[in-house]
Amino acid sequence: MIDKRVASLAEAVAGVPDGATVLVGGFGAAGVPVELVHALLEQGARDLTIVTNNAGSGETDVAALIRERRVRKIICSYPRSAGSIWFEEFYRAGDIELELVPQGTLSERMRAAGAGLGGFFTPAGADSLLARGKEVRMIAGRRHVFEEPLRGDVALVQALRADRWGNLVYNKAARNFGPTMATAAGLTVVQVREFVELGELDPEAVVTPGIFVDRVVEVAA
Amino acid sequence: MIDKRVASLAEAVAGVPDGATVLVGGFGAAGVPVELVHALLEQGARDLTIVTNNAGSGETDVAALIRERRVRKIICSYPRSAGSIWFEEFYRAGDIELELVPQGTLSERMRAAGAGLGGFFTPAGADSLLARGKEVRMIAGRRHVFEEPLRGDVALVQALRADRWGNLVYNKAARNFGPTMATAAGLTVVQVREFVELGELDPEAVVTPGIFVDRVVEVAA
Amino acid sequence: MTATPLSHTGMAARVAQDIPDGSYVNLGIGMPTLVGDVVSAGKEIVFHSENGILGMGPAPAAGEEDWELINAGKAPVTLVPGGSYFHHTDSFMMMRGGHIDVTVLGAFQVSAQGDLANWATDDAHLPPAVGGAMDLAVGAKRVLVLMMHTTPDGRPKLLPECTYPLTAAQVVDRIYTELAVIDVTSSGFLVREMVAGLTREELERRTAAPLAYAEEVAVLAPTGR
Amino acid sequence: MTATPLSHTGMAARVAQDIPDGSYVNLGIGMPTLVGDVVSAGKEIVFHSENGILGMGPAPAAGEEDWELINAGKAPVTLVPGGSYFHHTDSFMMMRGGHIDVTVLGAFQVSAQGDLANWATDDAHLPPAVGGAMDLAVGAKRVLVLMMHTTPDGRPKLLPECTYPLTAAQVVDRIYTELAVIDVTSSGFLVREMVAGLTREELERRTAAPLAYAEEVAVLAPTGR
Repeated sequence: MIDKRVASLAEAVAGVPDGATVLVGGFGAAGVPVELVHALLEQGARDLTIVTNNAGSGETDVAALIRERRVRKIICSYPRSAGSIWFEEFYRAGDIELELVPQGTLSERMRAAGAGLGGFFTPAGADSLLARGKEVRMIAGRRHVFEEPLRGDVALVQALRADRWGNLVYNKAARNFGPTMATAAGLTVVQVREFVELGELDPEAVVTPGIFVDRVVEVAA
Repeated sequence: MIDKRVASLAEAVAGVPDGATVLVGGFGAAGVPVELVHALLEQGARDLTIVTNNAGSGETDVAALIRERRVRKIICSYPRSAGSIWFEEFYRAGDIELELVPQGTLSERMRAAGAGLGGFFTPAGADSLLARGKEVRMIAGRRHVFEEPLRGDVALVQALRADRWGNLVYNKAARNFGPTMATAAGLTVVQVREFVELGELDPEAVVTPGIFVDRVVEVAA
Repeated sequence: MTATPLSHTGMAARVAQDIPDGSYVNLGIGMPTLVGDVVSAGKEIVFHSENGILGMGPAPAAGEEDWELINAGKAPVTLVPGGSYFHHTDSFMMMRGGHIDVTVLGAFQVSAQGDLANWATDDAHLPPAVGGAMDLAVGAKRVLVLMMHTTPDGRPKLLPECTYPLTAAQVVDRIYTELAVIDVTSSGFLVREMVAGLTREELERRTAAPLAYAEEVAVLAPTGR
Repeated sequence: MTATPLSHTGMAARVAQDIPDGSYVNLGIGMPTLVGDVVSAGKEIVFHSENGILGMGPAPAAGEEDWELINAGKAPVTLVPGGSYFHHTDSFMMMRGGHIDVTVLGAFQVSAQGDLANWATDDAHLPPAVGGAMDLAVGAKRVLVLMMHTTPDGRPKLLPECTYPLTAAQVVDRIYTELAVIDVTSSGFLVREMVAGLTREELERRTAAPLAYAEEVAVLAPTGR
């Protein structure tokens, strides 16, 4: 019997160790697993590497993790958004490490980890400072840079609905990084707005098959 | 106004040049764009390179193209199925070239073309004869082989429904290579069982967004 | 000068004229998003948003915002019939893989070789941020730059070589400013259109790289739809 | 010999015993597909098919075949509640990316290092064919081989080194034959179970590589469900 549903947010993030690399879904405010991130704050893991598109805003989610000094390093594409005050303060003070990755490369590197690939060559960023120290190769007359897979110990994802097998569907543009991050972590934890019975999700429209998911928790909207 | 629907199979395959690389969907008999392949036979293009999982069976689709000497080379993972008599005869006679690619690598190489990547390292096949002459690299303690993107001039795909923008949904396991091939060709041609109005397909459940599709033709089941 | 520069809306309208019916278009954050508002109603343009939307429509009416349906600038948008949602990796496959017909991007600097600098300045105080610009710049079939001709303090942004870090080399096809429409050719900048009343000398004073001129330089005028 | 070798179904049943409840499992073409028929009703196992199915169920009743719902061997199957469809590239992401818990594969040969040869023989007459075996062999968390102990003409298939072309090196975890269950360890083959009446000498005569034996070698007997 497969039942990936857990009863509480605390159970959902149980066991995340200090030093873990945590993939956190979301683009802007859409698709951010806010309650899971707060549960992780509560849980207490520190010295984290956070992989996420933005670096948190205001006082919630990733910004709260940074404020509470749980984050050693951020891997992201766009840390500088309106209200990213905690990241900017820690960055200026040299208290947080930043690895800046072009957005498509960020997503593709996680996909490579999920797909069991050893890395890939991309033209994105190959002409830029972000290729410094990396292997660059001319392919079909164009500069490409070699990018390595990016794997998480944990992924925290927000989706719309899940069944007990962990099959997921998402809502509109809140889908964003979720399906890729779910494939790329040792432990994939998902918060959904609603549990449904096995068989209720259309097999043609499941976005993340349950094979990629370890725990799901319901968080009322 | 965007309207990718064409009125006939002949119009759907118009302009495919001699020497073209043609991606042909399907796994076994499921998802094979039989009518489009027959239209291509009719159209007359020759000296083709066909990329497909199997090498045709019996007297239809890719087997018919081979029989009529239109195929210079096959790139596939499993040419030897029950009834692949034409391929086997031409192969033994040295009249057709075979590039054998592990199935996951075949699919991933097309995806790399569709995604604008310059190639990737995969562990699949890295220990095998199929890695001969290719770059091999140890990554994370495991042998990986470098695989190049595989791009088609044309993709022939079968789907279930399309709207005039070329958005597609598929039926069950007939989906197989279709969504990837659609992304990897200069001209993507799709046969569907049914046209639907724009807006009828659920935006959460579109499998191939129309951006990847150039022509759609209706073929009654 | 006696010339009347275009307004931001006028600049966006000029870009919109160059987008063919049926195009798949990605608009960068900032001024480029204006292009979506001024595209002709007679054209069917499919707007792509990097966060997983194809068929993005205009902003919703006040009170109807859905914060899970936002654009790359994080503002609420809508979906038109025929639109679809997909995940980030598929979205960037569209961008990097040459499936987007046209992208309109802002820029800090553009070089005469078409090098684009639009992600980082030399201000070390700010943390760097890149977003999706690099994938778009290398992947879109046509890269249009929409920007002011000079910086707010009057320094040229069209240069022989970019001094800011590059986003991508040799990718820009055409530049639209409040003063001119300029192509990037294999021999450098080529002025296609200039606003009325602007002299070549004035334009050249605001441009740090050599300018060539089309045989007939057209008048760049604010257009209706 | 006096030993009674297991039937194919008996072999498949023995493999099924080793598949934990809740596993994601891919069964290779041929004998491995039998494992799906004999797995305990008390376990919830999710079967994956390389052509884009998770939650594959048994064959449909006669007359209810859907030829767009087939397995890797191209035979009609069904979908269980909770199942889903996806495209080939995503399917192989599951296989290569370490998401499949167990794969059961046939083999021509297995070496004492766990090298697997299951895609090509030395018969140059046949065109080579590989399918999805290489991705599965490198990607599944546990690789189980289900095969006859020797070739039809009696040549050993468990060897010091494979003589046929490799599918993948050092990937096989355990081998199930009609005679024995054998682990691949860092020091070579280790016999865990043998059918009743089979002597070590007889087993070794049918095996070309050295065999070590578990402290207690259990009796390999056909099991019920």
